[in-house]
Amino acid sequence: MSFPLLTVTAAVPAVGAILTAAVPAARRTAAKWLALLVSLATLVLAAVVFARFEPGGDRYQLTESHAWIKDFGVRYELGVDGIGVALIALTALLIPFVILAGWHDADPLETKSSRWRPTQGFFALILMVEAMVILSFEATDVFLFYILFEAMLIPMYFLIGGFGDRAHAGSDENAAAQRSYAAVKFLLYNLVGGLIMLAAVIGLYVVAGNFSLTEIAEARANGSLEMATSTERWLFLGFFFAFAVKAPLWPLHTWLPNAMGEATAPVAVLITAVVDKVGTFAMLRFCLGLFPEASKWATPAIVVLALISIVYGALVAVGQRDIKRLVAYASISHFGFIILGIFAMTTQGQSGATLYMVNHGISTAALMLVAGFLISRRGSRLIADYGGVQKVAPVLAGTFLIGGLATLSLPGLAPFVSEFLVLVGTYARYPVAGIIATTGIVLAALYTLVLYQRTMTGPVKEEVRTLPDLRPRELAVVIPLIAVLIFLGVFPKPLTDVVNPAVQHTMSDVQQKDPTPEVEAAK
Amino acid sequence: MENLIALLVGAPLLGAAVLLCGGRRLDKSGHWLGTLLAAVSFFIGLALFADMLGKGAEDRAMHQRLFTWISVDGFQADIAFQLDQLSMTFVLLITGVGTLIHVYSIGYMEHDERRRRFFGYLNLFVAAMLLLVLADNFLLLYFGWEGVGLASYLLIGFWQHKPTAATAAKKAFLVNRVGDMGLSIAIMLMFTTFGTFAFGPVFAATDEASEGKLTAIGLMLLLAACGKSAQVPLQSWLGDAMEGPTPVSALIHAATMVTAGVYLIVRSADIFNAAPDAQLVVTVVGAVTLLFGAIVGCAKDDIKKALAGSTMSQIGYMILAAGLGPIGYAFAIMHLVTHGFFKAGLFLGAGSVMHGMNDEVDMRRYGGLRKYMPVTFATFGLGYLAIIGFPGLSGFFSKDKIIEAAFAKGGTEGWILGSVTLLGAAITAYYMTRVMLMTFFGEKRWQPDAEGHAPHPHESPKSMTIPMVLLAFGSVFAGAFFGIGDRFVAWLEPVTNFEHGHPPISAGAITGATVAVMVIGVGIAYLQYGRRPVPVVAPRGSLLTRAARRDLLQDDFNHAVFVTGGTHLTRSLVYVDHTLVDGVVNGTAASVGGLSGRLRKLQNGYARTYAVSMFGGTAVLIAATLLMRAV
Amino acid sequence: MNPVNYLYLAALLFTIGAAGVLIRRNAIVVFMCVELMLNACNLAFVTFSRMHGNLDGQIIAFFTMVVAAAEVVVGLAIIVSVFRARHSASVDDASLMKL
Amino acid sequence: MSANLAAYATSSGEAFQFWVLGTVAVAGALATILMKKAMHSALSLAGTMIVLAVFYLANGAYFLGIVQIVVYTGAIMMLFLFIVMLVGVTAADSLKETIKGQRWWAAACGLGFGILLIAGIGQASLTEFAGLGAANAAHGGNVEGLAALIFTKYVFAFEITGALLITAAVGAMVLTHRERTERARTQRELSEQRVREGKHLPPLPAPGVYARHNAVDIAGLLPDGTPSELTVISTLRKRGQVRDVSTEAMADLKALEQRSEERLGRDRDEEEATR
Repeated sequence: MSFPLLTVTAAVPAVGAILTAAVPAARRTAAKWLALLVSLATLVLAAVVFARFEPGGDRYQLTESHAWIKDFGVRYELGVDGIGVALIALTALLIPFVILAGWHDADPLETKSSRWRPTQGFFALILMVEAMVILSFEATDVFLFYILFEAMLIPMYFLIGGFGDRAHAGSDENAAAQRSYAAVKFLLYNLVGGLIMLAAVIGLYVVAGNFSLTEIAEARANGSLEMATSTERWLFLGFFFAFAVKAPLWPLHTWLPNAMGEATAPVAVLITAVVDKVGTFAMLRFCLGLFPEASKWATPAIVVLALISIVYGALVAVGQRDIKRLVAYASISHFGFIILGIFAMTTQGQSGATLYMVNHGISTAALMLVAGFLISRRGSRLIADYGGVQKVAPVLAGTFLIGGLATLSLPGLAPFVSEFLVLVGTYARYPVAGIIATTGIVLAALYTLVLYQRTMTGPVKEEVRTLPDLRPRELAVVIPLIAVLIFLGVFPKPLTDVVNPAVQHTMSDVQQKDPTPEVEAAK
Repeated sequence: MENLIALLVGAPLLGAAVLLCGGRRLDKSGHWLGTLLAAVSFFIGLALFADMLGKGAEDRAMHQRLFTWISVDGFQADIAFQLDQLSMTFVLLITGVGTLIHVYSIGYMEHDERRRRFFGYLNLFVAAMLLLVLADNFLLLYFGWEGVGLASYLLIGFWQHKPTAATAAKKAFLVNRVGDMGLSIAIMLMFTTFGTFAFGPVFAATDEASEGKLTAIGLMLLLAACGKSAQVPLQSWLGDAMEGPTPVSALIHAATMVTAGVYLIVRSADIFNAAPDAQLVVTVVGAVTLLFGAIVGCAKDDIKKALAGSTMSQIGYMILAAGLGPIGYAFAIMHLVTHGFFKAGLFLGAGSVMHGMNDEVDMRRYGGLRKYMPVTFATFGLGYLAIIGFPGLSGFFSKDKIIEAAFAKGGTEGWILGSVTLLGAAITAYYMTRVMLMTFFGEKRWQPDAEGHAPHPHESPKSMTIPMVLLAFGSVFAGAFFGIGDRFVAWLEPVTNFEHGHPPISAGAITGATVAVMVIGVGIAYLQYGRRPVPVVAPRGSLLTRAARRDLLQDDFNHAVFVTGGTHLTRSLVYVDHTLVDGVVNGTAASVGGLSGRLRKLQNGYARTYAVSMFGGTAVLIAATLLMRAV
Repeated sequence: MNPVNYLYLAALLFTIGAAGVLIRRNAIVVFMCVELMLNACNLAFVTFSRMHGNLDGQIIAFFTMVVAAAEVVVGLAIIVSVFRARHSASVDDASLMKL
Repeated sequence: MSANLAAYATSSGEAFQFWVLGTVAVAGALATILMKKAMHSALSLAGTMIVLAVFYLANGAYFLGIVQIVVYTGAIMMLFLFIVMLVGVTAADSLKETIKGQRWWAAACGLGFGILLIAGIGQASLTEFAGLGAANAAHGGNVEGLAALIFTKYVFAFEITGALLITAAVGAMVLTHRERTERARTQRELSEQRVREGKHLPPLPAPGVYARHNAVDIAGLLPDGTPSELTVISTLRKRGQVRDVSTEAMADLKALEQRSEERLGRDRDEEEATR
């Protein structure tokens, strides 16, 4: 048996989480360094996975398969396609920066007793989330995926509810109340989604007799597994609902602004850049792979919802007064693009959507983490409390601007490539939807620049006058992210190479072909 | 030689990267580095130009392919360059004027502590603009297109501590984004129509595509051009963009970036040629903007805004010419180049005046400056003569050709367009004379400012005057050099397929009419501003004047519809999100809570009550079993 | 007579016993009613045994008796200790299960 | 009793027996749930159980019928009676319902349940009765037949029920046994405590000391004729079984006075008559 690389990739952060949690209370700094080292080790492993993945090879590679619950045909089955590889790379890349950015976020307050050790918990939870997310990108067994999809909520719940943003306008009690509201809301939304998915998972088992993604997809493709149209549609809706909550798609989005607003900036990045990607990833892999006909049936409705997400999210973002909520609504708009790309059912759209997942992760991380640095300096999340920061902290303002420009998809930065692919892919199939989605680029410019203008430019506010510029640790977070953004914006080939074959497979799953250009069609 | 093309872009890009990332160590020397790299780019451009001249007219186009940018099954975008005569013209204009303005900025920005960054932005602009004109596919062009937008944003808002500057920068970017939307839709249309968006294959396949698609592509390209080139209805940003430092106004908002729309249309000539409806719209937009900008230019008292109105109007000429098809393309570009010289010169002159006048921009507070700033006066004056089309100077050659071509369009359209261009020429003469008279002639009208600092007008340093002199040189001679013997047309012909237009009246008559209307315009202005003292406080003016001062109420319209409407929309959406979307969920939660509160009462703790429910449940089960059996 | 009548009788007794459980408050009487229900079941088992002609039904009834005996012992012990603690044998007094 | 008694064709004797004893059984069951006093309920239940024992016998379950009488009626019901007496023989239950809607729901559920159950039996096709003749005869009799099953097929269940019984017995002992948590106080300590509290120094008065009664449940009367609770043992007091005889004494006195009055009156009448 070959070396279980995928298991190890997920196991390293999991074991690291346990070790970090076990560090004694007094050795806080050691826990931080341990967590950072573990995340870097995971990054190395992810790089090995990326390197060993052959784009031209089998659809699922590095597979592992062991019996788990024999009575129900549940298997511990792992395997990665190009999409999974890209997202594992994203996750492994972001976590070290999340840890580094949150270096002081969980330092205990002086008043607590010596047995109080939040720091260890904070970093252990982050590593736990990483492990689960990576494993969920690897799982090719529906049941295994479901377990991870749900289990992820637990550490996330504690990260949101337990380690809130210290920059809060109200009193401490008020902050705690809002935080727990946000955490519970996050949990409830996702649990409802998960429960409905559970029903669909069971339904799938009843229909198909096992949980293996590959087997079911194959059986569906060669016709040995027939599904009644209505059954397929119900199962599809069950799965899709859960993923749409996680993604989040309008109108199931309202948990995200609360969660991102109340959580610390690194945790907010974890939510939107990493955990939410599981939702969109699963749409691509499970919804389209298992229920191709139903996916096609639901496409018009989903495209409409995605368009609403894009425009609505952007417009609501413009109206926000809170920096982090603004970024959250911007993310909702971007998730609209991702979902649109997936359901446009064109290679450009789906490749774009996959790239979008990666690029959005990095760009949001850059913007949100810099915003977090800014917020931690001034102790306020309100846009109105800032002004003229550019004058006192030019590097901070500059990096913030680059993050913002990435958010508005400026060519030369990574998100442009993906957004344009999504738009082209959508336009090829649904021209009207493509044009409506294009208005998103204007609105994105609007909210980004309004945010930049109100916080960074203008006369320097009195409270802002003493803000220090970025520190070396913070630069170490921001600079690599920006470098990756620029690199992938100019040379996305390493990613497209692994993603393209996977998308071809997905396209053949749903038996769709790209529309032929008019000129060739005429010939 | 082809391999040098990438260096054209690379040199200023390197400059931008070094200057922006380099930190304070470069504060002392950064401006020299920036200027040097712009100049390097210019000399590479010259070398390539020389190489190009050495070849035959038909095989002058050069290509360089660096690497694949985006490649997704059928969607292929390369980082690849194409340098043909059209691009070459732009390269020389951009790097040439760009280098001069770099030099000028050394003096102009001397006292600004963020001068290093200014030069970084300028280099970034040059790189992006070169990318725009050198791209060999529309997506890479879009890259450059957005890049210049970014540079423009950064430079307009360079003095970020001024809220007006920050707002103007944002406005410019946003309005441009609307145009960019047009460009991206155009690219999508090309992809779905042709399966590619590289210049060569697209232009080669235009015969095979339906006219409807081509018209749509053309209109979307026009939308893009309107955004970048400040054409109606997306012109509103240009006036505000004057908040940026004056060298920026000269380089970006007069000579180069704003002409990118013209480049786009001329570059896509093959598409427009096959879509007459789109061409018609292009000419209409050009004609409307031509008059619009001219009228606005007549009313502004801010010297830079008056010049901005003029820029809009002159680009209107170019767009109009570009809409005329093969009879106009070459003249559009020719006017673009000459305009690049004289308008940059005029802006630099204006900058020089402001430099000497404590950054005062109100022309009503100038007056009689010719004595204090002789070099500025001379160069500005030459630029002035060039723009109003004084016979023999460059504006005369290029504008006259456009007017001729407009008449040559033929039919009613030709007459209308011709008359509009003539009218525009008259108004141009009027407002430029007004600027000239108010600034350099008459009595001195400046006063101490609020803090008691009276301006001491003085000539600007050498680093500023030399570029002005060089540009004035260009303003005087470029037109004659290009125009006489149709040299420029012959140069561009392989790219744009020149056709001789045949105006219904003789070319001489048109030239005569042009000169005549110019004289009339100058005369009226002289009567108004030369013969009478200029009031320091602007008179109320006619309804048209007041409207023109407010950009013909276009801004008010935008504000009322988009800003106010948009604000209300976002506010109501935020409210909807909070109360309705979130409210439904919270309402569900509350009703579940209420229901469980009521259900809790059933749990009264009495074992007998629980027994009843157990018993009842059993009864229901039996009933269900029996029913199932009965069925 | 059809022996099925025994089943009707068993059902009737069972229902009466159940009703007793529901309406009586005295724990001892409730307990007696439970015994009544168990006996009704036993009767049904014995009748089934006769119906099918094998003795398994009787075995079940036998086990029921044994378990009932065990249950009575423990149950009555509980009642006694509850009575000692609360001086009441009413099942309603032991309503501590609610919040 | 012959083997065919248990067969399908029941004799008219069995039918008669069923209808008579069935009525008794139902009456007993109803009495069980309707009697106010637990003692009466227990006796009614015992009656029902004996009837059921007869029915077992009639159904061919000879062993069970005997066990029913011996174990159930004999042992279990006696246990009930003991407990009833322990907890309070005379305390009557109030049949008034205290939980709102409980009786209504109970009636509805009971009725519905009964009807459904009976309907279910009626719907089942239970016309074939094999009879136990063959089964009982296989091993030489009912008891042997049961034994053959219990010690082969059901041996595990049997062993487990044995364990259960032992557990139950131990459990009952644990539940009812009260562990002393402190040393029993000596008489000296108790008397010292009494002195310290100063409540009641002399021994408690005996019942009936100040009156003409000496039954333990009758409070002694204080000099003013009111009964003193102290004179009755606490168990009876708690159960509320103290008999108040104070009114009896007064009534007796009154009767005595009346009688003497009558006697005296008669004497006076006689005296006057002799005059």
